[in-house]
Amino acid sequence: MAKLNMVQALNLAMAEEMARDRDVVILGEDVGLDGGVFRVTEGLLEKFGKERVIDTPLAESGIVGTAIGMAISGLKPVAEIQFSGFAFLMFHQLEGYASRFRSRTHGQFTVPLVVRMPYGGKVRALEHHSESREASFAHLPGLKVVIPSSPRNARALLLAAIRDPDTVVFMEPKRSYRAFREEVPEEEEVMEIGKAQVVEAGTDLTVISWGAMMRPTIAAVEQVKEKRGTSIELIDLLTMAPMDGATLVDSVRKTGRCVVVQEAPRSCSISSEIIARINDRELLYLEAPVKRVTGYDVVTPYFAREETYLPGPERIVRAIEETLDF
Amino acid sequence: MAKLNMVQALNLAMAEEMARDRDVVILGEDVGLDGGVFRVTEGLLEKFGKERVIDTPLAESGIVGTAIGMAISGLKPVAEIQFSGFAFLMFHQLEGYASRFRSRTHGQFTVPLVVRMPYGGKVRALEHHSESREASFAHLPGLKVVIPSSPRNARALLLAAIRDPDTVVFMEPKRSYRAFREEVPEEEEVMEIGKAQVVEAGTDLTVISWGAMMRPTIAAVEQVKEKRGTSIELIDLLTMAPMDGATLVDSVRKTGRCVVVQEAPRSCSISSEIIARINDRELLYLEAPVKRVTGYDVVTPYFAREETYLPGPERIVRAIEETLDF
Amino acid sequence: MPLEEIATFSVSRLQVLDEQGKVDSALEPELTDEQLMSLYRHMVMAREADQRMLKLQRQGRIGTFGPCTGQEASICGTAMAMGEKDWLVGAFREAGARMMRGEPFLRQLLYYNGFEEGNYFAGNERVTPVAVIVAAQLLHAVGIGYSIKYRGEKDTAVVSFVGDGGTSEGDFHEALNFASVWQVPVVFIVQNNQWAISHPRSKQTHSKTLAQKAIAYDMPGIQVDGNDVLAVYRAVKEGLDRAYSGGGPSLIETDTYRLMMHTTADDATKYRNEEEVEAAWKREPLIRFKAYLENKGLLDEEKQAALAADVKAEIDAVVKELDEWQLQNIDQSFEHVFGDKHPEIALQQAEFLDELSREEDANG
Amino acid sequence: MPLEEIATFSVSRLQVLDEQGKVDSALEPELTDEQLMSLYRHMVMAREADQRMLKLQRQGRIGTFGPCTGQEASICGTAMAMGEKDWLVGAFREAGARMMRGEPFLRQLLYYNGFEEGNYFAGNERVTPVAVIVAAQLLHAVGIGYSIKYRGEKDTAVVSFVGDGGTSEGDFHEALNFASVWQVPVVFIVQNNQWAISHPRSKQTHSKTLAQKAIAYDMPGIQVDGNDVLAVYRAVKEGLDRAYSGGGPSLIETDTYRLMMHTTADDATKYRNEEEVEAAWKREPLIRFKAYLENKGLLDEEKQAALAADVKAEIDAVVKELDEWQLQNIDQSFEHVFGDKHPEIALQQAEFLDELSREEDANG
Ligand SMILES: Cc1ncc(C[n+]2csc(CCOP(=O)(O)OP(=O)(O)O)c2C)c(N)n1
Ligand SMILES: Cc1ncc(C[n+]2csc(CCOP(=O)(O)OP(=O)(O)O)c2C)c(N)n1
Ligand SMILES: [Mg+2]
Ligand SMILES: [Mg+2]
Repeated sequence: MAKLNMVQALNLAMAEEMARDRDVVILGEDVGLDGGVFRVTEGLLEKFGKERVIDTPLAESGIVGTAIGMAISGLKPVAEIQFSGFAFLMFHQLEGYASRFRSRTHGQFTVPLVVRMPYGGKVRALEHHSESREASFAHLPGLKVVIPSSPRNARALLLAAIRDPDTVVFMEPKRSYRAFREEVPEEEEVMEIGKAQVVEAGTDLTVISWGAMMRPTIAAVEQVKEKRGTSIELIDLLTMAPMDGATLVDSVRKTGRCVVVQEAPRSCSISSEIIARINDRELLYLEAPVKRVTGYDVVTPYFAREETYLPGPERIVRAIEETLDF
Repeated sequence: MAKLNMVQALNLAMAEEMARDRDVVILGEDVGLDGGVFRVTEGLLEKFGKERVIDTPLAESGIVGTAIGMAISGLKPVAEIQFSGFAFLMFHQLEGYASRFRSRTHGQFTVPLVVRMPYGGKVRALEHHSESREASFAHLPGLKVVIPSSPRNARALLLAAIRDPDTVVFMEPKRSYRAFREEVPEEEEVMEIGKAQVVEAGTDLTVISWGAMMRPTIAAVEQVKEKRGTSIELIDLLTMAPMDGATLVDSVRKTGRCVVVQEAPRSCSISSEIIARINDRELLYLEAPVKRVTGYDVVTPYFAREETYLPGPERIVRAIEETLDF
Repeated sequence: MPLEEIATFSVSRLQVLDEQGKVDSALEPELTDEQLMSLYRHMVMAREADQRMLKLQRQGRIGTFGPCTGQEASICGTAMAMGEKDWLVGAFREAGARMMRGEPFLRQLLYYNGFEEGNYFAGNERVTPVAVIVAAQLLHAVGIGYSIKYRGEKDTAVVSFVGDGGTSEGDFHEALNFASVWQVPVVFIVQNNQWAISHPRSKQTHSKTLAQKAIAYDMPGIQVDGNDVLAVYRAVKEGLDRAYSGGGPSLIETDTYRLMMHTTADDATKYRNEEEVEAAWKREPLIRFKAYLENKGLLDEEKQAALAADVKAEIDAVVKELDEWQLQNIDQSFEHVFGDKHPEIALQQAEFLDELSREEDANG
Repeated sequence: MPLEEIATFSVSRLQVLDEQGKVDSALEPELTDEQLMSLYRHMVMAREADQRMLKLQRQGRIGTFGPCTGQEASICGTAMAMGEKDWLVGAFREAGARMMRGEPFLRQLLYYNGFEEGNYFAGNERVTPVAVIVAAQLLHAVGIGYSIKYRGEKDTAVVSFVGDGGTSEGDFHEALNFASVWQVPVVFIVQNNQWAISHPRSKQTHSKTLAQKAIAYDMPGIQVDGNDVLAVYRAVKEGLDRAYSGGGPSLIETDTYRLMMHTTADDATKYRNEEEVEAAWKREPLIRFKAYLENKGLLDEEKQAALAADVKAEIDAVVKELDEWQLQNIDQSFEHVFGDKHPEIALQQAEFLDELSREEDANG
């Protein structure tokens, strides 16, 4: 066991899988010589050569479009989009092809592709480097959307994503890249995509979050537990799509109260869908409205105004308490 | 008063506004000589000349990107994307620029742009010609998203969209283009963007829909009223974003029951957001879960399998009855 | 060096058969009589299939499609040049080439009748389905080219089609750039049929030729008379040989004409005049190839009649198959969202089937 | 016609000042002594502002930014050629040009300190903010060009910047194509600084020059020595004159070098070697322009010292302003989502302000 940060854990997953499977190749801007602008692919060029770690020209549709071609012809590409803010330049390739090849050919052609991208705010970055747009991907049928929250699950989910028979949009909370370390088992560990994880069981209230919001959420949960002795069930969503409705609904059936914490703007988001699924299946068990702590429906502000825009532990604590006291 | 179909009504709105305001220009693929593949811009080239009705090269980012440039320099472009399925080739221009110029410059630069696009299924069309992706736009802060449902509101909303100070994504239910005619007043009529319309007041249950789904929804509502004498409040959403939460919530507060009918897939959709807003504000008034009648979270099937995929009156009737009987 | 010319470029145009079918023997490709006659039959089949589909569409027996009449030389000449292991990454107006690569005509009819079943057939691992989003498929071709190079597959390349309109899309540019940077074995065929729906070639781009767009990538590019099947064959063969031998990608502009409407939903009389179309019919590719075959003594009236009857019989048989086709597995959409079915998709599938059965109960 | 050359093209390179500052008098632009000295001061200001920002960034007083050191000729030479009414649609590495078009240095510091206030200033109707999404802004430039042409505005054009990396994006292609089809008054400046973060020019595209990409659109294109401010000025002036007189768009590749890191978040030693950078420092644009001015008797040690002191004082004053800057209107994001405030945005604004005040209560 080694204590790794998320950058190292992601790097480990790719190195492992590339060593195991020669069909796995990496492509993207600055992923080779530079090791990625966040160093996630560091050292892989040296280890696996430039045929397998491909520094591409600067063109996102080019990266994902060619990766789709690689995938339908037997490779397992792991494409990097340098920041999720630039994913929209290749959105038609995901919406029109990666998500559909299987369905439109009833399985004759498939696209085992991973599209990695750092997302999210609070790193004092320039415009388009701070957004949280997982819902844009999650709304598209035929795409899997995964967001890890810690080094260990990052490694285990990235392994799963590379082995997955379909396209996985793998969004990495850049704010958590180097924020903390965690024991990552030496032996291979693969988590199932499509499942949420009950991080901590509880009976009085369910808190659901994912990605970079897990850390302030955990802090908030700890505060409330300490202060009020409440028993809180904490769920890490991990897969945005297809969403693990059962785990969420089972929890809320038990607790009757729920808070969802997300970084993204509110409208038509993952939190909307969580509430809708609870409504669809277990509305009557609710003892209080599901409370949302989210980004607002405004253009993501530049970093001088970001701190107050993003949900922090205080807001989450208040939401939990309000929901308990409802 | 003249009885117009939706194509004629949209054409009228553009002709009126172009006559009134020389800053209004139209651009897109085949919008000029051909009058648009659905004839929505028919005759405008002849009337206003090729400087104002611009047949562009085949490139969606080109169309919307240049339209943004026109808009920040004082024109009021109305861009057409031939089918909404091709909107994803210019998604970054909307996400990155049209929706943000005002916010990032605190109003110094603005983008008074309309992006028209036919959307939706059941016209026996090829792949990428049948999707309903309004949520993809509605999730993006800074964009207005409007969907008319009838000739009259199509004309009144398109006028409003062209005069709007910001970018409006204007999605036209192509299945309704020539499906029926309606009296459209000769004098100018402008509807407010951002407001839902209570089409029919009622007390027992609220039904919310929009666009092409309004017609089967109306049929279903009529059936239930006839059969059971129920008093149903029918709401036409009209603006997807920013969503008129107040009108929806006020209605559900009154009726306690609600059915949402949409053509789009379910996850992270407009229906999710409607349910979430009801949850956020008026959960306790609900006497039954909000029932969703939607497309499924699968890749839109080709037209041989489309009929059963799309919500029709029978499914809507069942949903209403189930919700009444809950 | 003040103002110095640092690079020069040129674009050439290839013609092997002139409009009368006279061959330039120095450029005449080496094709056996059987090959020539087989190529001719494919072109006739493409033409006749198109015409039958137009009828079927008018009768409501299939949906909208885009005829390829006039482009048979560009389409079939390309396929004729392809080797066994090559990939075909087409757009939506190359029916003849698809059939030459093994796609049964029935599949095409199914596709245009709204069945996903029309997108695949036994043995189509190397023929990708119709691609509607203009130019996006070119990038898939480049990615496949990368796989071929990565694996060191011998005598294998990718042929990818796009239209004159498609050259305006950003993906066209990105595809050509990636292909040339990677030096992958891809031959790009730009079918310049002079129109993108109602938009004429002259307004699609300001350049005099489409072939010269290759210069932007220092990629070999050539314009060929796209109504001359031998010229198309020759140019594509050259491109493929270059690709097989590690010489990287090529661009071929086939200068041809879309003789029919854009698709059956289109009315071309709205935007182009009859004279232009009539003049184009005089240059259509079957005339001159037929003359060439007659000159060579391979074709006469009798043989022509036999071939026509044969093609008609083949088409008749397929249309019969189409009429017998039944919609099965109505819930296929749920079966193929992912390779592994997710419980929530299964829930929705159950819901879908339940709705269906309730509808059947209500209606029956 | 069998195989016939149907078009030929060439690309030229322009240099006016050689590396020693020797001028080619036939090409020397007509600039007054005042103009020359003003241009020189702007270049020095760009360099010094950059160096100061590096310090501020290292001290945590501003955030990440991309230095333009080495590109002053390309940037300031371009701005020098612009007319009063021209638009500037930049990318993110043209600080010097922005300042020459009226953008106060303070605004730039604010921008890089995470304030939207850095994106606008009084009188910037014709200077668009920093554009981060590579190449997307080129299309805005073309649309503005359309407005100018539509309105018949005289002596007005658009100058738009992009990098060598940016030429690979689809939007670059679409912008050049639209511009040439529409023949709008736009001058595209491709700053070829040899690197796109870690990706060298040679692997960005397979073409020998970036200027030749103009051939794809039959657009005038030229490569200039991008470290020679007089060559840049001359070429841009020519492009603008062509634009003013209805001659349509042009492409100018300025062949220069990024002497510093990509941004302050980047470590360039990871991917390029010191010798290359050292060699590039020998060709940097201030050296030769200074030599030219000295030869002309416009500059000597004393004047240089005075100018340096002057520039330093200007920068010091601005940095002081920056230190005094206060965050105001924390809820601006809610004020400018739309031109007309929607009730639901107002609700969220109220919620936001409520959260804030509760936080302040809790903390204070
Ligand atoms: C990205 C995209 N935009 C628009 C369309 C609608 N459309 C279908 S075919 C076509 C014209 C294509 O012209 P061209 O590339 O010349 O091919 P051709 O139809 O002539 O074979 C258009 C605009 C599309 N399918 N995809
Ligand atoms: C669409 C997009 N993709 C990726 C990035 C990340 N990025 C910022 S600058 C840059 C390199 C740009 O290179 P070049 O165009 O040569 O400009 P330079 O930085 O050299 O001035 C990259 C990849 C971006 N900003 N936008
Ligand atoms: Mg065409
Ligand atoms: Mg560069």
